[in-house]
Order: sequence, then structure tokens, then C-alpha cells
Amino acid sequence: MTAVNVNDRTATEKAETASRSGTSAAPHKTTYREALREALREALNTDGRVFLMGEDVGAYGGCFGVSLGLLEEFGPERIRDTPLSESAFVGAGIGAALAGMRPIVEIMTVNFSLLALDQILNNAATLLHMSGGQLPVPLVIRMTTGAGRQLAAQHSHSLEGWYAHIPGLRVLAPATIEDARHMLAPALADPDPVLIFEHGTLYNASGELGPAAEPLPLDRAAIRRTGTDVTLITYGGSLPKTLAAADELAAAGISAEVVDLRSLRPLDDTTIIDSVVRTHRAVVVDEAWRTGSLAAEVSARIGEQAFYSLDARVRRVCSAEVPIPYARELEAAALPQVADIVTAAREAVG
Amino acid sequence: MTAVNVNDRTATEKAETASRSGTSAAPHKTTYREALREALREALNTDGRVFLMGEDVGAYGGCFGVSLGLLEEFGPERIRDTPLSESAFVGAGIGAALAGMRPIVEIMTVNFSLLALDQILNNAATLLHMSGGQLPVPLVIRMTTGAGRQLAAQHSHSLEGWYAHIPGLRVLAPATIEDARHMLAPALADPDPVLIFEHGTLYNASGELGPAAEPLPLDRAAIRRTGTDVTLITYGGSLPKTLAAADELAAAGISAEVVDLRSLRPLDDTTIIDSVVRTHRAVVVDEAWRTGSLAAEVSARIGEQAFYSLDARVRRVCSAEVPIPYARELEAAALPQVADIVTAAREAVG
Amino acid sequence: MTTKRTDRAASATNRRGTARKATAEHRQKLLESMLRIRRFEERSVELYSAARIRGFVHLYVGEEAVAVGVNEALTEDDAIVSTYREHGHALARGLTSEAVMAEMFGKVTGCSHGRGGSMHLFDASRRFYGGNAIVGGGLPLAAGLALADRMNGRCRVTCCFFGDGAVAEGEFHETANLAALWGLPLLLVCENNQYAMGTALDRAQAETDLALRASSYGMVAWAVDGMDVEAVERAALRATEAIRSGSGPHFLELRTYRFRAHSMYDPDRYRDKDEIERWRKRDPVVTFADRLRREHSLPTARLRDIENRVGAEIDHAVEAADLAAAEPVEDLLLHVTSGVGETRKEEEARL
Amino acid sequence: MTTKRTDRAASATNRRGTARKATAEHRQKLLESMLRIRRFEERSVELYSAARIRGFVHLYVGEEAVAVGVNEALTEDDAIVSTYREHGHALARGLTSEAVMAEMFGKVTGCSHGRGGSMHLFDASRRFYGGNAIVGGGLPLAAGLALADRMNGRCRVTCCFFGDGAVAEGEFHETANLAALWGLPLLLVCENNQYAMGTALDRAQAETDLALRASSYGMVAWAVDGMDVEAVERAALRATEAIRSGSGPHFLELRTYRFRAHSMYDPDRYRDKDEIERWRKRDPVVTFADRLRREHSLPTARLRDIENRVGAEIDHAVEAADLAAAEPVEDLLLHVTSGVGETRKEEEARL
Ligand SMILES: Cc1ncc(C[n+]2csc(CCOP(=O)(O)OP(=O)(O)O)c2C)c(N)n1
Ligand SMILES: Cc1ncc(C[n+]2csc(CCOP(=O)(O)OP(=O)(O)O)c2C)c(N)n1
Ligand SMILES: [Mg+2]
Ligand SMILES: [Mg+2]
Repeated sequence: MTAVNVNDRTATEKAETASRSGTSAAPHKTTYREALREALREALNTDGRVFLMGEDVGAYGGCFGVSLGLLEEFGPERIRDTPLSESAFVGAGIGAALAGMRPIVEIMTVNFSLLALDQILNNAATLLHMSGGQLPVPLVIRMTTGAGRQLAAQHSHSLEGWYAHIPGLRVLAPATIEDARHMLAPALADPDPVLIFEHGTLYNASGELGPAAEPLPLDRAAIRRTGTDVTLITYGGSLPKTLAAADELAAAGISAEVVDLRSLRPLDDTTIIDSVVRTHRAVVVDEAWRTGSLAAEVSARIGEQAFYSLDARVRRVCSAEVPIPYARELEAAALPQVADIVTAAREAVG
Repeated sequence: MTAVNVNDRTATEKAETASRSGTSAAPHKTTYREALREALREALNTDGRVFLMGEDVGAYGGCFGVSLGLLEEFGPERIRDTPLSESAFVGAGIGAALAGMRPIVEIMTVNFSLLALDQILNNAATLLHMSGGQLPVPLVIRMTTGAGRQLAAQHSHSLEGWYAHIPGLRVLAPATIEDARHMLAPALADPDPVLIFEHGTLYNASGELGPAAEPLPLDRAAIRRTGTDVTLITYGGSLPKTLAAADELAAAGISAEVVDLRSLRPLDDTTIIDSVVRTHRAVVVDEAWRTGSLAAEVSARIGEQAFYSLDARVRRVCSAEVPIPYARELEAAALPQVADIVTAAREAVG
Repeated sequence: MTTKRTDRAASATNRRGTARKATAEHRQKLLESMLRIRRFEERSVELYSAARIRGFVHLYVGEEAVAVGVNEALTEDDAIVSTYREHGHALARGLTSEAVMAEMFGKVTGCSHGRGGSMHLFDASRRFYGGNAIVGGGLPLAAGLALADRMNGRCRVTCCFFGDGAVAEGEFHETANLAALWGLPLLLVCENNQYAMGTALDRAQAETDLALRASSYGMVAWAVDGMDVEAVERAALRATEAIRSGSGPHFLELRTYRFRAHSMYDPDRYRDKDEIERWRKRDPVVTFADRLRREHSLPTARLRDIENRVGAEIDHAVEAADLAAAEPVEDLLLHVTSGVGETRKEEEARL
Repeated sequence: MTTKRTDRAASATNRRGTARKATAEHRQKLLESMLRIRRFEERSVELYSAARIRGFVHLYVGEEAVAVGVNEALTEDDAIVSTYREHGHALARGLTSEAVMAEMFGKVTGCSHGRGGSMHLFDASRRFYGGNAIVGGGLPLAAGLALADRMNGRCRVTCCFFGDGAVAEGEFHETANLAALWGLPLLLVCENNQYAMGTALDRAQAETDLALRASSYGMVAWAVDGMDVEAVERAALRATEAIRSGSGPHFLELRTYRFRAHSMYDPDRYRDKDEIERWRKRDPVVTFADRLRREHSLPTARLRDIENRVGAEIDHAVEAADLAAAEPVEDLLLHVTSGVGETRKEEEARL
């Protein structure tokens, strides 16, 4: 878990934003999980229309402990445990949003979100348009995504790239403690449905959280490390691996720029393309299966928008096209690893 | 509807394959719909393990009339109407396949398949691997896909590219009457799950169907028209439009090669890349929303495998990123049209 | 449990709450509302044949008593979630013939700006949360509307229409349980027209007594004659009164029949002509007009007036829809998102 | 309807079919089978703490009587579809401790070649169609297995295990209706351990009498004491006999309790210590051993023998799993597809 590094890396950025901001919360050590909880707590405290709903968000404390303690703080109406009925409670979130609430729906993991996909695609993403603009759906859906914990084929999907295909949705992937802490408020302020994907390997990531800063706009990618030889583009759970790869590359004399997409829909083409135009080389790192991954979209866009700047073909480091296996070595072999990223970057530069 | 042209275009190919084949069925005029029905009839006649199951496949005759008459011919056990329970009857197809049957499950349209996606992704596509090779799932799922009939946002999805993301599935898109007639038998012979997407605008396409020929292997793309200046890559309901665009381009002195993917998973990289290496230019036509479309994958692969052959950036002609609207002009503006393909090809060449 | 929760005689016995309303005037209003739907649907058929309306169109002919009767129990503050067979629900709710017709013409004056078509009528100002073309897809949404009311202590009812076919979908089950568990102010209106496309109820449901099925979730459920607008009205009033007084979701099974095919594409091969004829004898518009005449609630001139008014209204709707502008193609990408954040707009525009 | 379809006294009164079996030997076999599961689970905890097993692991401690009792009613030809809490189902079905342990070690000798782990145990030769980590996900699949049997006129039963939590999922509803509608030879075994993770049954279900709920689909449904292996066995035998004789699906609600947390990650904050203690008094292994001793079916030496045998078996399983080879990483892409068509293999390999 190199997530601590992630945060060290953003130190400069943080210092900058902190100085811009007037808020006073002192910097403190926290975890990605706690940062998410803090964001929930803030939202619940500041807006009476906000409530959290999902399986085991209450008495259990959230399947990954994110909402621990909130039931005691806000009561069972606003920290609302649901039956195992993904379609119904996601749809209920949509309806409640239509009726003026600001629901935060937690789907335990992306793997179960398939059961609610009809509601997400055919209702949440579509109502505004179908109604000719009458019915915005101010709903936030949070879910855990990704592999890496030996949970095997049915519990290891990385489908956030799929969701990024759907017009009408905003899709976010907080990869840092800052983003875990600060993406929720603007997501709730968005009148349209927002999906937030939390990678399962990040929850325990710990680091310093600066004073509440003016966060980056939701639809901006962040350059987590600057570099000149190659652009490494990634998001979510792959950010720590990509930063580690950049370290290794640096040791080998290759200067890698690391772009954290943050927003998977819309994609921040400007930041991506500007970087590639500078480095002339790109590697996209994405834990999804390679075919039809978000990495394919990023690669296609670079080909479209930076064709004449490219000195090498765009490379993708993705998961093997296999239902993620349980056994440790097999799972590790199926997922993008630091060494794979380093190799791809070296080839691009080489 | 230029589908008649499609078949004219394959005349040479047909003549060739017909001469290779010994079967006797005389060439006859038919439709895409009837060709699908004929394939079903053949499968039901030749293999007692085959049965057709889905909503209204029996008494109603299939929501688009594909299975009309089969109930009378094969009875209600083998032409099995189901309740409106997409998850249950798709899952039942998986179970029946595990128990030795060869089910053909019809989901009325891809729009409703979301309700069965958990079964398709987490069971059908995954059981073989999760069980260490013990449990192949010889299941065929057919469904209608696509827009173009003013059916509005919830009935116009093109999600076959999504399904092509899933390891363990084979995904087919018959675009011609030949393929409508001849893809089912090898799909049923495949021990793994196969999804067949029938574009709603093709059912009424009519043309000559040659004598039963040795069909192209399931995982081969077909060159529907040869050309030298640019490769137009497409599949399914966009093939007729792409062929029409090639006609227009020919009139303007541009020789376009048209590749029909046929198989969306696996993709036939060899045919795609060989063509692009010859023409140095590629346009991908795909009715899906642009971001995260199969067109992105094809574009990324061309960038990866034909980088030094490209004389122009790969272009994509896709649907606008909007829930497909009802109104005729709006719908037409949202979907790829012949003129868009022509423009993209001209730009690529120019 | 059975007797407590299922009361098929409900519609026949409980006239409380409607007595005050059953004036000749009120009954004429019910008739007019049904006639509007009937004539609207007949005109839709013609316009569809003339290719002025396209896409999938599902007619409500034969089922008018359901929409009209249920709507009588709803106030302006209540909400409706509907299906793809929703012209009747929309018109009963007060959407104008003009707005609905223009929608089917794909015009900017349509109730969804031409983006929705027949299956997606919306009117936020009337809390009409629209047609939904996914069978069962409106149910969870309706539960959410009701949940918001309950959380805010608002005394409102959300009414969700769905067909007999929808009862087989998982979403029905999940929603019914959720609504009963949380005691939501939800009126579940099952339009049991005996068929889901070509599939007769007994070929889709192991238990064809749908009110009985619903009652297994621990909610009150009645079966009602859906061909009798006053029976429907009484049942709906009784249910909404109970819901408003806090007794949680109610389920009404309205036994009805669609006189026409499922959609414009349906050759209607799966039904007996005799069966259709039997049900036609119970035509909700004709039988109600007869009843009013018999009971001296409908002078002949009055009926002619109503017919004329409705006819003129629909003529006007067609004319207006015809003349209205189409949504400009340049606006294609409007309403994909609400357009907050300029970056986002640019992004959508560039693609 | 209620009385006909729900018979809670069933397990207590109907001893037909089991009488012949209730020898001391048979009872000892039941005990041994339960003990094997108990000891296996206890060892799993240790191995998990030692990081020899990873991923999600859900223990069956407290619920042993369900798997063992139900399995007694199944023949080799019958099929089982299970959940992620399936060590007990697998062991009762005859999968060896070695194969299951090796699976959790991720070894090639595991019953799923290390690809599945704790949640995905499979054995095609025993018609054990596996663990399923999607709550409710196995239900439709089980209906399909049963459908294939019915279409082929085979007299086999498919048994599907699922939890009380799964009853809220749409897939339960759709499957129950389909099975009842088509009269499928399906045994639905609901392991009602009172909780779905941290959610108590009455916070998830409007109607907590799950057998009653199931009976609303028109199938026979009983609630049974899931802590009494002989009661479970009798009920399962009665149900499978009825299914084999063609009377369609049956639903058994087995009232049981998990003594340990939901998974290795669960701090178990949501349950009363008292409640756990009350249920522990009804420990299915302890109470059954006591009963056998009381009824002179279990000489002390015999119990020791059983304990020793089971202990040795599990020691051996751990050792063997430890020594076994890991699936070679080069084989990662095996079993994604069946490898027919060389092109396809190449394609998968290239990526
Ligand atoms: C989930 C889903 N499956 C299938 C369809 C196709 N379809 C549209 S209407 C219909 C029949 C629905 O029957 P019912 O619920 O009884 O309503 P009715 O049409 O009779 O009013 C079907 C199968 C759909 N729209 N959505
Ligand atoms: C569709 C789905 N939603 C959520 C989960 C997460 N989850 C795993 S087990 C479980 C509780 C299931 O409870 P129950 O069905 O009663 O079975 P038990 O664990 O008590 O044996 C949950 C919520 C899941 N695996 N699948
Ligand atoms: Mg119906
Ligand atoms: Mg449970």
C-alpha cells in the first residue's frame, strides 16, 4: 500500500491550496476511510435534505466501515439501512432526489451495482433528457470498486469505465485522501446524478489532510507528479502503483508525468492532451479488462487530439482478460503491477 | 434501408462459398428476419437439446416476429414463453446449459438485458473460470439492439460494445442475411456463452440467400467491399450506412474498404490491421455513444498495432452523447449517418 | 391473514367519502374524462397510420375507467408514476391533449419537448413523473418519491401504475417489500388487463390472484372491477384516505382489458375474438354513459356537448401540434446534464 | 390458502421415510458430518489469522444441521447450488476437506483449482454447482438446472441454498414464480439465520414469516427448526419425496443462527451478546451429541473416534494443501473460454 506516498506527493499542491483557502481545520493525520466519513458527516450536518441509504450503512457501520458511527449521530431515518434490494433502493434514491432530497446511496460494491443498472442507466441518467429538461436527478451513488484483495471473480470488477460510457452521469474516482474528503460536497451540489467509485485497496491509506482547501473543480484531472519524458495516465486504485512506477523510472533517469483523471466522465481532455503534447509519449494505466476499457477511450482521444505530437504508440497497462482469480499469484498476475507500468513506460520512451 | 445492397455486395463472396459447398438449397429471396427464423428452425430440428426461451417467443411469435410459427411447429416446451423476469429466465438458461441443454434465450431488446446483466456477467461469463474449467456454459442469448426507429431513450441503446468488454463471452453482430442465417449453428456449437445482437433496423432487410455455404469462422471479420484509400470499420446496423457511404466516396473518387467486424469479441485484429496497413487510414463507425464505445477499442488497437502505418489520425463516427431522443430530426442527428461517414473519410484522406 | 388483507368486496361496499361527490355533474365529469381518452386514442391510431406519430404507441382503449377513477382520489400535491401505456394517465391528470399530441408529433410544445414521445410523457408541474418504457422500472422511483414525503412529514400520496406483467419483475417485489417495510405512502395500482403483450396472466404468474400476492408483503390489497369508473374511484379514495392517515402502502388490482392490440405492431394473434367481444360488452365508457342515462344523470344534449367539446379539443390539439415547431436540431445536446459547470458543457459539445 | 400451504408442524409430525434411517449408525454419521464442518471452520479461522487463507471467508458455525440434514435427502444425481457461506454445503455433499482447504489456499489441488477461493467451491462430478458470491445469484441458475431435468423427464431434485437476506432480492421473486409456474423440481432452502450481515430480518422484510411469503407463489412452504439435524432431515426428505413425485417446487425455511460474525471482517456490533448466548444453548452439534448420548446412540468411545478421525482428516487436509502446488501463473488465461477455435486462444493470449 503506497498510498501514503500519494499524499506526500500532493504536498506542494496542498500547501498551495491551503494558502489560498481561509478555512481553519488544522492539518491532521487521517485515512481515506475517515476522510470519506468526514465528508459524509459534513454533508449531513450542513444540508437537511441529505441522507445516506444502503445495505448495512447503519447498524453494521458500512461494509467497509465508512459510515461507522453515523447512525448514532444522525439516527435511522438519515442513516437508512435497506434490505438486499439494489434495484429498489437505488431507484428509491432517484425518486427521493426528484422529490427534493439529496440522497447519497451506497451500493456495497460495484459488483452488485449490476442489479441496479437499469435504474441508473434508464432512469437516473435519462430522466432529465426524456422529460425535456424538467427532471434533474440530484443523486449521489457511492460504491467500492476494484480488485487486489483476493476476492475472486464476482467481487473484483472494475466497471467504472463502463459507467463512464453513459451520458447524463458524472463519474468520479477519488484516489487521494484530499479527494476522498472533498469530492462529496460538489457532487451533492451537482443537480445531476454523480457516481463515486472508491477503490477497495485505498480505504486504509493514511496521510496528512490539510485544512479545508478550495478543491479542484470536479471535472479537472490532476497532475500528481510532473515529468518530461512520458505521461502516465491513471485514476483510482492504480494511482499509488503508477506513482511508485514513476519513482522507479526516475531512478532509471526517466522523468514521468503522472496524470490522475479524478473524473472519468467527463474526461478532462485538456490536461491529458497538454501533458502528452509536452512529453510526446503516453501510457494509460487502468485496472479494468483491456478490451473496451476506459484506457481505450483515453488512448483513442490521444490518437485523435495529439496525433502529430506522439513519438510512440500509446500503450495500455490493464488487467488481463480473465475473471479475476482468487489465488494470490494469479490475481497479482492478472492486475496491472508497478513492473508492468515501468516496462510500458520504458518501451514508450525507448 | 439499404440492406438489399448489402447482400448484392456479398454476391461474389457468396458465389465463391456456394461453389465450395455441396449443399443444395437453391438461392432464394428472403429477409433477415426469415433467415434468423430458418436458423432457429434448423437448430431445433437437428438438436433435441436446443430450445428457445424468452418473453413472447411463442404465442405472440416474438416481439419482432422472428419466431413466428415455431410454437406451432415445436410446441410450448421448446418454444417457451416466460414471464417478465429477465434475470430469472436468463439465469435459467445458464442452469439449463450447465445441465446439458443448448438453450437459446431471447431477450426482447438489449435495453432490458440490463436486468439480466448480473446473470450474464457474474454467472455465464465467469463459471468456467471460477470452477477451474469444470463448468462450461453452452448458452446462446439473442437480443435486438440499436436505435433508428424513434423508440426514444429507454429503447434505443447500443450496448453490444459494453458486452464485448466481458471475458468469457463471445459477442456477435450479424449484419447480413448470410450471417443471420449462418451464425447460430456455430454459436450453438461453442461450449461457451455467445451473445447475438440483431439490429432492429435490419429485420426487414431482404435479399438473396445463397445455398448453405461453409460460413466464415465466427471470429473472422469480413471485408464487405475492397478499397485502397481508407478503411471503414463497422458492424451490425451501421453496415448498410457504411456501404452507402463507400458508394458516395467512390463517386467522389475515393476508394473505401469496408470491414464488417461480425465478431465484437474476440475482435479480428488481423483483418482490421491488414486493411489499415494497406490503406493507411481508418474510420470506425459505431452506433454506440462515443465515449467508451467499441470504436474506442478499435481505434486504440489500430494505434497500438499499426502506429507507423497511419497517415492520418483514426476517426470515429459514433452516436452523440445523449439519451436517444424521440423526435425524428433529433434522433437522426444523434445517430451516425451516411453523410457523417463520408465527411470523416474525406477528412482522413484529405 | 387472507381475509384481513384482501377484501374483494371493498369496492362494492364502501361508499364513504364518495357519496358527496356522486352528483350528476361529477359523474358527467368522469364520463368526459374517459371520453377524452377514448377519442384521443382513436385519433392517435389514425395519425399513426398516417405516419404523423412514430415509435411505439400503446393505447389505453378499454382501460379508461382505471386512470379516471384513480385520478379522482388524487390531489394536486400527489404524484403519479406511470408506464408506456400512459396517454390515459396523463390526460386524466390534466395534461392537455395538445401537450400530449404535440409530444407524439415530436414537437417543442410537447410535454417532454418532443424528446420523449408516446412512452415518455412528463409534467413536473403536475407531479406527473412520467411514462417509463421499462416494465416495472417506475416502481422503485415511486417508492423514492413516497419516501421523500414520509421523511418530510408531508401528507401526500404517490400513485404508481403498472401492468399485470410487471408483477413478475424483481423490481415489483423489491419495491413492494420496501414500501411495506417502511410504511411508505404509496398507492400501487396494478392494471390487470389480463395480458402482458401476448402472454396471458396464467401463463406468467403461478398465483393469478394478484391482490393476494401483494398482500403477502403485509400490505392492504384489493381487487376491483376496473371497468367501472365509480368502483375504481371508490376503491382509490378508500385507499388514499388510508394512506394519508398513515397506514402505509396499498395495492389495488384493477381488472380490466385492452380492446386493441398491445401496440401498433401487434397482430393480436394470441387472443380469442370471443374473449374480446365479451369484454367489449363491458366497455367502461359505454356502460357508464348508459348507467348515467338510466339514472337520469345524463341528458342527451349533455352527452352531445361533451362529445363536441372533446372532439373540438382534440381537433385543436392535432392542428396545434401540426403547426408547432420541431425542437431545433442544434439543441440536441441540451438536457443531457443540467449544464452547471461550463467545462462540462464544452466537453459534451466537443464530442 | 395459508393452512394448506404452510405447515410449521411438518417437521415434528412427519417421520415417514426417515424411520428406516434413524439407526445409531445413521445418527452417528450425521453427527460426524456436522463435526467435520465445525472443526473445519474452526481451523479456517486459525489459518485466516495466520494469513494462509485470504479473501472473504464466511463461516457456517452454528448452521451445520442445515447442510447435513438437507444433504441426507439428496441423491448423487441431485444437484446443489450454494452461496458464499458454503463450506458446510460442500463438505456435507462429500467434497473432501482436502479439496476445500486447498481451494482456500489457492492451490491447484483445490476443488476450483485455486481460482475460486472460499466463496466459489465447485465439484461438477458431485453436481455441486458452487458457491455464488452474489446474494440471490444462484437462484435463477438452480431453476435452470431443474428445468433441464423436467424437460428431459429426469427424476432429479435441484437444491438451492440461500439466506434470509436473499429473499429481498428480485431474483428470489422471479425464480420462485418461475419455479412454481412451471412446476420445477426445485428445493428452495432458505437458511434463515436471522441476519443479513448486520441487518436483522425484521429490518429487511415486511413479512418476517418467510415460509408464508414463499407460499404466496403457490408452492408448498414450511418453517423448520434448523438447529435440529433430524428435524431438518425429515423435512427435506418429505419435500424431496414430494418434488420427485411431481408436485413442483418446495420451500423450506430453516431457522438457524450463525454463532460467529458475518465474515472475518465483521466486528459483530449489531447483535446482542445475550441473543448469541441464547442461540448457542441450541448448538446443533452439542445438542445432537447430547441427544444421542441420552438415547444411547453414542458410546463415549465412538464420539472420541469421530473427533479423532475428523481431526486427523483436517490436519491432513491442511498439510496437503500446504504442500500442493500453486496453479502456474502461465496458466492465468486458461478457462476463460473453452479454447475451441485456435484464433480465439491466440486472441486471448495476445492481450
Ligand atoms: C423490462 C422489460 N421487459 C420487456 C419489455 C417489453 N414489453 C413492453 S410492454 C410489455 C408487456 C407488459 O405487460 P403489462 O405489464 O401487463 O402491461 P400492459 O402492456 O398490459 O399494460 C413487454 C413485455 C419492456 N418494455 N421492459
Ligand atoms: C447482490 C449482493 N448484494 C450485497 C452483497 C454483500 N453481502 C454479502 S453476504 C450479505 C448478507 C446476506 O445475508 P443472507 O442472505 O441472510 O445470508 P447469510 O450471510 O446470513 O448466510 C451481503 C449483504 C452481495 N454479496 N450480493
Ligand atoms: Mg397487462
Ligand atoms: Mg442470513
